[in-house]
Amino acid sequence: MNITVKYFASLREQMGKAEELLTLSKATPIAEVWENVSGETSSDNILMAINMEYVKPDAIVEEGDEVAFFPPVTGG
Amino acid sequence: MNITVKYFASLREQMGKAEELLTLSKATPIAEVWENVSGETSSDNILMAINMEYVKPDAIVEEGDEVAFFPPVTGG
Amino acid sequence: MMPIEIRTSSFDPWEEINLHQQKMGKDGQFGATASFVGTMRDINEGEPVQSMTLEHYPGMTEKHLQEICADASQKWDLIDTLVIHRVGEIEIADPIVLVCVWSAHRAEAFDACRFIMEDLKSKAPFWKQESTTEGKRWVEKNTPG
Amino acid sequence: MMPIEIRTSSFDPWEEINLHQQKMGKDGQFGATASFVGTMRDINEGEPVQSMTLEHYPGMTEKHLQEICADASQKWDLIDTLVIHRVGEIEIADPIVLVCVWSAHRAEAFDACRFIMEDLKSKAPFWKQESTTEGKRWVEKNTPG
Repeated sequence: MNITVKYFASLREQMGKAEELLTLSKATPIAEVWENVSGETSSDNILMAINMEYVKPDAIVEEGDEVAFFPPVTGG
Repeated sequence: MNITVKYFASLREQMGKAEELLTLSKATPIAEVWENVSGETSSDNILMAINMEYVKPDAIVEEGDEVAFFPPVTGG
Repeated sequence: MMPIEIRTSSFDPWEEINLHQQKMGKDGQFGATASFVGTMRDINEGEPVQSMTLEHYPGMTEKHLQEICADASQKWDLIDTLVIHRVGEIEIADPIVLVCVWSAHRAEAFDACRFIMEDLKSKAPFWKQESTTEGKRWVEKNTPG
Repeated sequence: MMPIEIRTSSFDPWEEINLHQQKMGKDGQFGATASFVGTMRDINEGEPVQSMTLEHYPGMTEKHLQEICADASQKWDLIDTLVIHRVGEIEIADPIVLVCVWSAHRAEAFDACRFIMEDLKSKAPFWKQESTTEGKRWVEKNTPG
Protein backbone atom coordinates (compact mmCIF):
# COMPACT_ATOMS: atom_id res chain seq x y z
CA MET A 1 0.00 0.00 0.00
CA ASN A 2 1.15 3.51 -0.87
CA ILE A 3 1.10 6.57 1.35
CA THR A 4 2.31 10.16 1.13
CA VAL A 5 4.35 11.52 4.03
CA LYS A 6 4.83 15.25 4.60
CA TYR A 7 7.26 17.02 6.91
CA PHE A 8 7.06 20.61 8.08
CA ALA A 9 9.26 23.28 9.64
CA SER A 10 12.24 21.95 11.66
CA LEU A 11 11.26 18.35 10.82
CA ARG A 12 11.30 19.18 7.13
CA GLU A 13 14.84 20.49 7.55
CA GLN A 14 15.87 17.52 9.70
CA MET A 15 14.51 15.06 7.14
CA GLY A 16 15.97 17.04 4.23
CA LYS A 17 12.70 16.84 2.32
CA ALA A 18 9.15 18.16 2.44
CA GLU A 19 7.39 15.06 1.15
CA GLU A 20 7.96 11.48 0.13
CA LEU A 21 5.96 8.53 -1.17
CA LEU A 22 6.26 5.34 0.85
CA THR A 23 5.15 1.80 0.28
CA LEU A 24 4.07 -0.16 3.36
CA SER A 25 3.47 -3.89 3.42
CA LYS A 26 0.35 -3.47 5.58
CA ALA A 27 -1.73 -0.99 7.61
CA THR A 28 0.66 0.34 10.26
CA PRO A 29 0.46 2.52 13.40
CA ILE A 30 1.63 6.04 12.56
CA ALA A 31 4.30 5.93 15.31
CA GLU A 32 5.91 3.01 13.49
CA VAL A 33 5.90 4.97 10.24
CA TRP A 34 7.72 7.75 12.12
CA GLU A 35 10.30 5.30 13.50
CA ASN A 36 10.86 3.93 9.99
CA VAL A 37 11.38 7.27 8.29
CA SER A 38 13.30 9.03 11.06
CA GLY A 39 15.27 6.19 12.58
CA GLU A 40 14.20 7.56 15.97
CA THR A 41 12.54 5.41 18.62
CA SER A 42 10.69 8.27 20.30
CA SER A 43 7.98 10.49 18.89
CA ASP A 44 7.79 12.83 21.90
CA ASN A 45 7.13 16.40 20.81
CA ILE A 46 6.24 15.27 17.27
CA LEU A 47 2.73 16.05 16.11
CA MET A 48 1.13 13.59 13.71
CA ALA A 49 -1.74 13.91 11.28
CA ILE A 50 -3.53 11.52 8.94
CA ASN A 51 -5.46 13.14 6.11
CA MET A 52 -5.12 16.55 7.80
CA GLU A 53 -6.55 15.43 11.16
CA TYR A 54 -4.43 15.22 14.30
CA VAL A 55 -4.03 11.63 15.46
CA LYS A 56 -2.41 9.78 18.36
CA PRO A 57 0.70 7.59 17.85
CA ASP A 58 -1.36 4.39 17.72
CA ALA A 59 -3.59 5.57 14.85
CA ILE A 60 -3.47 3.22 11.87
CA VAL A 61 -2.23 4.43 8.49
CA GLU A 62 -4.19 2.96 5.55
CA GLU A 63 -3.71 2.74 1.78
CA GLY A 64 -3.68 6.18 0.11
CA ASP A 65 -3.41 8.16 3.35
CA GLU A 66 -1.64 11.49 3.58
CA VAL A 67 0.50 11.34 6.70
CA ALA A 68 2.22 14.40 8.22
CA PHE A 69 4.83 14.90 10.94
CA PHE A 70 5.63 18.29 12.41
CA PRO A 71 6.82 20.10 15.55
CA PRO A 72 4.49 22.02 17.94
CA VAL A 73 2.68 24.77 16.07
CA THR A 74 3.62 28.43 16.59
CA GLY A 75 1.18 30.49 14.56
CA GLY A 76 -0.88 33.53 15.49
CA MET B 1 -23.08 78.33 51.53
CA ASN B 2 -23.77 77.98 47.84
CA ILE B 3 -23.68 74.81 45.77
CA THR B 4 -24.53 73.81 42.21
CA VAL B 5 -26.79 70.80 41.69
CA LYS B 6 -26.97 68.94 38.36
CA TYR B 7 -29.52 66.37 37.21
CA PHE B 8 -29.13 63.97 34.32
CA ALA B 9 -31.27 61.74 32.12
CA SER B 10 -34.58 60.60 33.67
CA LEU B 11 -33.84 62.60 36.84
CA ARG B 12 -33.35 65.76 34.78
CA GLU B 13 -36.78 65.18 33.24
CA GLN B 14 -38.32 64.35 36.62
CA MET B 15 -36.88 67.51 38.18
CA GLY B 16 -37.79 69.60 35.14
CA LYS B 17 -34.32 71.15 35.08
CA ALA B 18 -30.71 70.28 34.34
CA GLU B 19 -29.09 72.44 36.98
CA GLU B 20 -29.86 74.73 39.89
CA LEU B 21 -28.00 76.85 42.43
CA LEU B 22 -28.85 76.14 46.05
CA THR B 23 -28.03 77.88 49.29
CA LEU B 24 -27.53 75.61 52.30
CA SER B 25 -27.29 76.86 55.88
CA LYS B 26 -24.45 74.44 56.67
CA ALA B 27 -22.40 71.49 55.37
CA THR B 28 -24.98 68.75 54.75
CA PRO B 29 -24.96 65.02 53.83
CA ILE B 30 -25.69 64.63 50.12
CA ALA B 31 -28.69 62.33 50.84
CA GLU B 32 -30.31 65.24 52.70
CA VAL B 33 -29.70 67.53 49.75
CA TRP B 34 -31.49 64.95 47.58
CA GLU B 35 -34.41 64.78 49.99
CA ASN B 36 -34.67 68.57 49.97
CA VAL B 37 -34.66 68.97 46.19
CA SER B 38 -36.74 65.92 45.28
CA GLY B 39 -39.17 65.74 48.20
CA GLU B 40 -38.40 62.01 48.27
CA THR B 41 -37.27 60.20 51.40
CA SER B 42 -35.39 57.43 49.60
CA SER B 43 -32.35 57.69 47.38
CA ASP B 44 -32.32 54.04 46.30
CA ASN B 45 -31.19 53.69 42.69
CA ILE B 46 -29.98 57.31 42.61
CA LEU B 47 -26.28 57.81 41.93
CA MET B 48 -24.63 60.78 43.59
CA ALA B 49 -21.46 62.67 42.82
CA ILE B 50 -19.62 65.57 44.44
CA ASN B 51 -17.18 67.45 42.21
CA MET B 52 -17.42 64.67 39.60
CA GLU B 53 -16.55 61.83 42.00
CA TYR B 54 -19.06 59.18 43.01
CA VAL B 55 -19.94 59.44 46.71
CA LYS B 56 -22.06 57.57 49.24
CA PRO B 57 -25.28 59.09 50.64
CA ASP B 58 -23.53 60.19 53.84
CA ALA B 59 -20.85 62.24 52.04
CA ILE B 60 -20.83 65.87 53.18
CA VAL B 61 -21.51 68.68 50.71
CA GLU B 62 -19.36 71.76 51.30
CA GLU B 63 -19.38 75.38 50.10
CA GLY B 64 -18.88 75.69 46.35
CA ASP B 65 -19.35 71.98 45.60
CA GLU B 66 -20.81 70.72 42.34
CA VAL B 67 -23.33 68.05 43.30
CA ALA B 68 -24.94 65.69 40.78
CA PHE B 69 -27.81 63.21 40.92
CA PHE B 70 -28.48 60.67 38.20
CA PRO B 71 -29.89 57.20 37.44
CA PRO B 72 -27.71 54.11 36.82
CA VAL B 73 -25.42 54.67 33.85
CA THR B 74 -26.09 52.95 30.52
CA GLY B 75 -23.22 53.88 28.22
CA GLY B 76 -21.05 51.73 26.00
CA MET C 1 -2.88 61.24 29.65
CA MET C 2 -4.64 58.47 27.78
CA PRO C 3 -6.44 59.34 24.54
CA ILE C 4 -10.13 59.68 25.41
CA GLU C 5 -12.62 61.28 23.07
CA ILE C 6 -16.29 62.14 23.28
CA ARG C 7 -17.71 62.53 19.78
CA THR C 8 -20.89 64.32 18.78
CA SER C 9 -20.92 62.91 15.25
CA SER C 10 -20.53 59.50 13.64
CA PHE C 11 -17.03 57.98 13.49
CA ASP C 12 -15.38 55.08 11.70
CA PRO C 13 -13.72 52.96 14.44
CA TRP C 14 -11.37 51.17 12.04
CA GLU C 15 -10.09 54.40 10.56
CA GLU C 16 -9.64 55.77 14.10
CA ILE C 17 -7.57 52.76 15.16
CA ASN C 18 -5.50 53.01 12.01
CA LEU C 19 -4.83 56.72 12.46
CA HIS C 20 -4.07 56.35 16.14
CA GLN C 21 -1.67 53.49 15.48
CA GLN C 22 0.19 55.56 12.91
CA LYS C 23 0.47 58.50 15.32
CA MET C 24 1.68 56.19 18.13
CA GLY C 25 4.86 55.40 16.23
CA LYS C 26 5.44 52.16 18.16
CA ASP C 27 5.86 49.88 15.15
CA GLY C 28 7.71 46.72 16.12
CA GLN C 29 6.93 47.19 19.82
CA PHE C 30 3.33 46.05 20.00
CA GLY C 31 2.56 42.43 19.18
CA ALA C 32 -1.11 42.50 20.20
CA THR C 33 -4.02 44.82 19.51
CA ALA C 34 -7.40 43.99 21.02
CA SER C 35 -10.39 46.13 20.18
CA PHE C 36 -14.07 46.30 20.95
CA VAL C 37 -16.71 48.28 19.08
CA GLY C 38 -20.24 48.70 20.41
CA THR C 39 -22.75 49.48 17.66
CA MET C 40 -26.37 50.65 17.69
CA ARG C 41 -28.80 47.80 17.02
CA ASP C 42 -32.29 48.11 15.55
CA ILE C 43 -33.80 46.14 18.42
CA ASN C 44 -33.46 46.19 22.23
CA GLU C 45 -35.19 44.01 24.81
CA GLY C 46 -37.26 42.54 21.99
CA GLU C 47 -38.62 45.85 20.70
CA PRO C 48 -37.67 47.67 17.48
CA VAL C 49 -35.70 50.85 18.11
CA GLN C 50 -35.58 53.71 15.62
CA SER C 51 -32.85 55.90 17.03
CA MET C 52 -31.17 56.79 20.30
CA THR C 53 -29.96 59.83 22.17
CA LEU C 54 -26.89 59.51 24.36
CA GLU C 55 -26.56 61.98 27.21
CA HIS C 56 -23.42 62.39 29.30
CA TYR C 57 -22.03 64.44 32.16
CA PRO C 58 -19.41 66.66 30.49
CA GLY C 59 -16.27 66.72 32.58
CA MET C 60 -17.10 63.78 34.82
CA THR C 61 -17.34 61.41 31.85
CA GLU C 62 -13.89 62.30 30.52
CA LYS C 63 -12.44 62.17 34.04
CA HIS C 64 -13.81 58.67 34.64
CA LEU C 65 -12.73 57.34 31.25
CA GLN C 66 -9.24 58.66 32.01
CA GLU C 67 -9.28 56.93 35.40
CA ILE C 68 -10.46 53.64 33.90
CA CYS C 69 -7.65 53.66 31.33
CA ALA C 70 -5.11 54.66 33.99
CA ASP C 71 -6.32 51.76 36.17
CA ALA C 72 -5.89 49.36 33.24
CA SER C 73 -2.36 50.65 32.64
CA GLN C 74 -1.54 50.00 36.28
CA LYS C 75 -2.91 46.47 36.17
CA TRP C 76 -1.31 45.44 32.88
CA ASP C 77 1.77 46.31 30.87
CA LEU C 78 0.20 48.27 28.02
CA ILE C 79 1.74 50.27 25.19
CA ASP C 80 -1.30 52.44 24.50
CA THR C 81 -5.08 52.62 24.78
CA LEU C 82 -7.73 54.49 22.80
CA VAL C 83 -11.33 55.12 23.89
CA ILE C 84 -13.89 56.97 21.77
CA HIS C 85 -17.54 57.33 22.81
CA ARG C 86 -20.43 58.91 20.93
CA VAL C 87 -22.98 61.25 22.46
CA GLY C 88 -26.03 62.98 20.96
CA GLU C 89 -28.36 61.59 18.30
CA ILE C 90 -27.35 58.11 17.21
CA GLU C 91 -28.67 56.26 14.18
CA ILE C 92 -28.98 52.51 13.70
CA ALA C 93 -25.62 50.88 12.84
CA ASP C 94 -23.66 53.86 14.17
CA PRO C 95 -20.66 52.92 16.31
CA ILE C 96 -21.29 54.01 19.92
CA VAL C 97 -18.04 53.08 21.62
CA LEU C 98 -14.53 52.01 20.63
CA VAL C 99 -11.98 50.57 23.05
CA CYS C 100 -8.59 49.59 21.65
CA VAL C 101 -5.53 48.37 23.55
CA TRP C 102 -1.97 47.82 22.29
CA SER C 103 0.50 45.64 24.21
CA ALA C 104 3.50 43.38 23.64
CA HIS C 105 1.60 40.13 24.26
CA ARG C 106 -1.98 39.05 23.73
CA ALA C 107 -3.11 38.22 27.28
CA GLU C 108 -2.67 41.83 28.44
CA ALA C 109 -4.44 43.25 25.39
CA PHE C 110 -7.46 40.92 25.76
CA ASP C 111 -7.74 41.42 29.53
CA ALA C 112 -7.32 45.18 29.48
CA CYS C 113 -9.72 45.73 26.58
CA ARG C 114 -12.48 43.84 28.32
CA PHE C 115 -11.75 45.46 31.68
CA ILE C 116 -11.95 48.97 30.21
CA MET C 117 -15.21 48.12 28.43
CA GLU C 118 -16.87 46.63 31.55
CA ASP C 119 -15.69 49.45 33.76
CA LEU C 120 -16.91 52.03 31.26
CA LYS C 121 -20.33 50.34 31.20
CA SER C 122 -20.63 50.35 34.99
CA LYS C 123 -19.04 53.71 35.85
CA ALA C 124 -18.85 56.23 33.02
CA PRO C 125 -21.80 58.67 33.25
CA PHE C 126 -23.64 58.09 29.97
CA TRP C 127 -27.37 57.49 29.58
CA LYS C 128 -29.26 56.08 26.61
CA GLN C 129 -32.72 57.15 25.60
CA GLU C 130 -34.29 55.07 22.84
CA SER C 131 -36.94 56.18 20.35
CA THR C 132 -39.43 53.44 19.52
CA THR C 133 -42.80 53.48 17.78
CA GLU C 134 -44.27 53.74 21.30
CA GLY C 135 -42.27 56.90 22.03
CA LYS C 136 -39.09 57.59 23.95
CA ARG C 137 -37.79 55.49 26.81
CA TRP C 138 -34.72 55.63 29.01
CA VAL C 139 -32.66 52.44 28.98
CA GLU C 140 -32.69 51.34 32.60
CA LYS C 141 -29.86 48.90 32.64
CA ASN C 142 -27.13 47.50 30.46
CA THR C 143 -26.98 43.90 29.31
CA PRO C 144 -24.63 41.87 31.51
CA GLY C 145 -21.04 41.59 30.30
CA MET D 1 -18.48 28.29 5.62
CA MET D 2 -16.72 30.88 7.76
CA PRO D 3 -14.45 33.38 6.03
CA ILE D 4 -10.88 32.14 6.48
CA GLU D 5 -7.99 33.49 4.51
CA ILE D 6 -4.32 32.65 4.25
CA ARG D 7 -2.43 35.63 2.83
CA THR D 8 0.99 35.62 1.23
CA SER D 9 1.37 39.41 1.30
CA SER D 10 0.89 42.18 3.83
CA PHE D 11 -2.67 43.18 4.73
CA ASP D 12 -4.34 46.05 6.59
CA PRO D 13 -6.52 44.43 9.28
CA TRP D 14 -8.70 47.53 9.82
CA GLU D 15 -9.47 47.83 6.13
CA GLU D 16 -10.26 44.08 6.04
CA ILE D 17 -12.69 44.39 8.95
CA ASN D 18 -14.32 47.39 7.34
CA LEU D 19 -14.70 45.67 3.97
CA HIS D 20 -15.97 42.46 5.51
CA GLN D 21 -18.51 44.34 7.62
CA GLN D 22 -19.84 46.13 4.55
CA LYS D 23 -20.16 42.84 2.65
CA MET D 24 -21.92 41.19 5.62
CA GLY D 25 -24.89 43.53 5.29
CA LYS D 26 -25.98 42.96 8.89
CA ASP D 27 -26.22 46.63 9.87
CA GLY D 28 -28.45 47.06 12.89
CA GLN D 29 -28.10 43.39 13.89
CA PHE D 30 -24.68 43.32 15.46
CA GLY D 31 -24.12 45.32 18.63
CA ALA D 32 -20.64 44.03 19.40
CA THR D 33 -17.46 43.58 17.37
CA ALA D 34 -14.39 42.18 19.12
CA SER D 35 -11.13 41.92 17.24
CA PHE D 36 -7.58 40.82 17.81
CA VAL D 37 -4.56 41.59 15.65
CA GLY D 38 -1.20 39.89 16.19
CA THR D 39 1.69 41.92 14.83
CA MET D 40 5.36 41.14 14.22
CA ARG D 41 7.59 42.60 16.93
CA ASP D 42 11.26 43.52 16.58
CA ILE D 43 12.20 41.45 19.61
CA ASN D 44 11.35 37.93 20.87
CA GLU D 45 12.52 36.20 24.02
CA GLY D 46 14.82 39.16 24.67
CA GLU D 47 16.63 39.03 21.31
CA PRO D 48 16.29 41.40 18.35
CA VAL D 49 14.54 39.83 15.38
CA GLN D 50 15.00 41.11 11.83
CA SER D 51 12.30 39.24 9.96
CA MET D 52 10.31 36.05 10.07
CA THR D 53 9.12 33.30 7.76
CA LEU D 54 5.78 31.67 8.43
CA GLU D 55 5.31 28.15 7.10
CA HIS D 56 1.97 26.36 7.06
CA TYR D 57 0.39 23.08 5.99
CA PRO D 58 -1.80 24.05 3.02
CA GLY D 59 -5.17 22.39 3.31
CA MET D 60 -4.89 21.31 6.93
CA THR D 61 -4.46 24.90 8.10
CA GLU D 62 -7.61 26.13 6.36
CA LYS D 63 -9.53 23.05 7.54
CA HIS D 64 -8.56 23.65 11.17
CA LEU D 65 -9.29 27.36 11.07
CA GLN D 66 -12.73 26.48 9.67
CA GLU D 67 -13.27 23.98 12.48
CA ILE D 68 -12.19 26.46 15.14
CA CYS D 69 -14.64 29.08 13.86
CA ALA D 70 -17.41 26.47 13.56
CA ASP D 71 -16.73 25.42 17.17
CA ALA D 72 -16.99 29.05 18.30
CA SER D 73 -20.29 29.44 16.45
CA GLN D 74 -21.62 26.39 18.24
CA LYS D 75 -20.58 27.65 21.64
CA TRP D 76 -21.81 31.22 21.21
CA ASP D 77 -24.52 33.02 19.29
CA LEU D 78 -22.42 34.80 16.66
CA ILE D 79 -23.39 36.82 13.60
CA ASP D 80 -20.11 36.40 11.75
CA THR D 81 -16.40 35.75 12.15
CA LEU D 82 -13.37 36.66 10.07
CA VAL D 83 -9.90 35.10 10.33
CA ILE D 84 -6.94 36.16 8.20
CA HIS D 85 -3.43 34.74 8.70
CA ARG D 86 -0.19 35.67 6.96
CA VAL D 87 2.31 33.14 5.66
CA GLY D 88 5.67 33.63 3.91
CA GLU D 89 8.19 36.39 4.55
CA ILE D 90 7.05 38.76 7.26
CA GLU D 91 8.58 42.14 8.08
CA ILE D 92 8.62 43.93 11.42
CA ALA D 93 5.27 45.62 12.19
CA ASP D 94 3.42 43.46 9.65
CA PRO D 95 0.11 42.10 10.88
CA ILE D 96 0.36 38.31 11.25
CA VAL D 97 -3.16 37.35 12.28
CA LEU D 98 -6.58 38.98 12.45
CA VAL D 99 -9.54 37.49 14.33
CA CYS D 100 -12.80 39.45 14.31
CA VAL D 101 -16.17 38.41 15.72
CA TRP D 102 -19.57 40.08 15.33
CA SER D 103 -22.46 39.32 17.70
CA ALA D 104 -25.55 40.94 19.21
CA HIS D 105 -24.04 41.39 22.68
CA ARG D 106 -20.53 41.96 23.96
CA ALA D 107 -19.95 38.88 26.13
CA GLU D 108 -20.21 36.53 23.13
CA ALA D 109 -17.93 38.67 20.99
CA PHE D 110 -15.23 38.92 23.66
CA ASP D 111 -15.38 35.23 24.58
CA ALA D 112 -15.45 33.93 21.01
CA CYS D 113 -12.65 36.20 19.77
CA ARG D 114 -10.32 35.03 22.51
CA PHE D 115 -11.33 31.39 22.11
CA ILE D 116 -10.63 31.46 18.36
CA MET D 117 -7.27 33.12 18.93
CA GLU D 118 -6.17 30.64 21.64
CA ASP D 119 -7.38 27.66 19.64
CA LEU D 120 -5.62 28.92 16.53
CA LYS D 121 -2.36 29.28 18.51
CA SER D 122 -2.58 25.76 19.89
CA LYS D 123 -3.97 23.86 16.88
CA ALA D 124 -3.56 25.57 13.52
CA PRO D 125 -0.49 24.21 11.70
CA PHE D 126 1.71 27.28 11.31
CA TRP D 127 5.42 27.53 12.19
CA LYS D 128 7.51 30.62 12.71
CA GLN D 129 11.16 30.86 11.81
CA GLU D 130 12.88 34.04 12.95
CA SER D 131 15.91 35.70 11.39
CA THR D 132 18.26 37.22 13.94
CA THR D 133 21.82 38.53 13.73
CA GLU D 134 22.83 35.03 14.93
CA GLY D 135 21.03 33.39 12.01
CA LYS D 136 17.71 31.66 11.64
CA ARG D 137 15.88 29.88 14.43
CA TRP D 138 12.56 28.07 14.67
CA VAL D 139 10.25 29.45 17.35
CA GLU D 140 9.71 26.50 19.66
CA LYS D 141 6.70 27.62 21.59
CA ASN D 142 4.17 30.40 21.75
CA THR D 143 3.86 32.81 24.66
CA PRO D 144 1.08 31.72 27.01
CA GLY D 145 -2.34 33.29 26.40
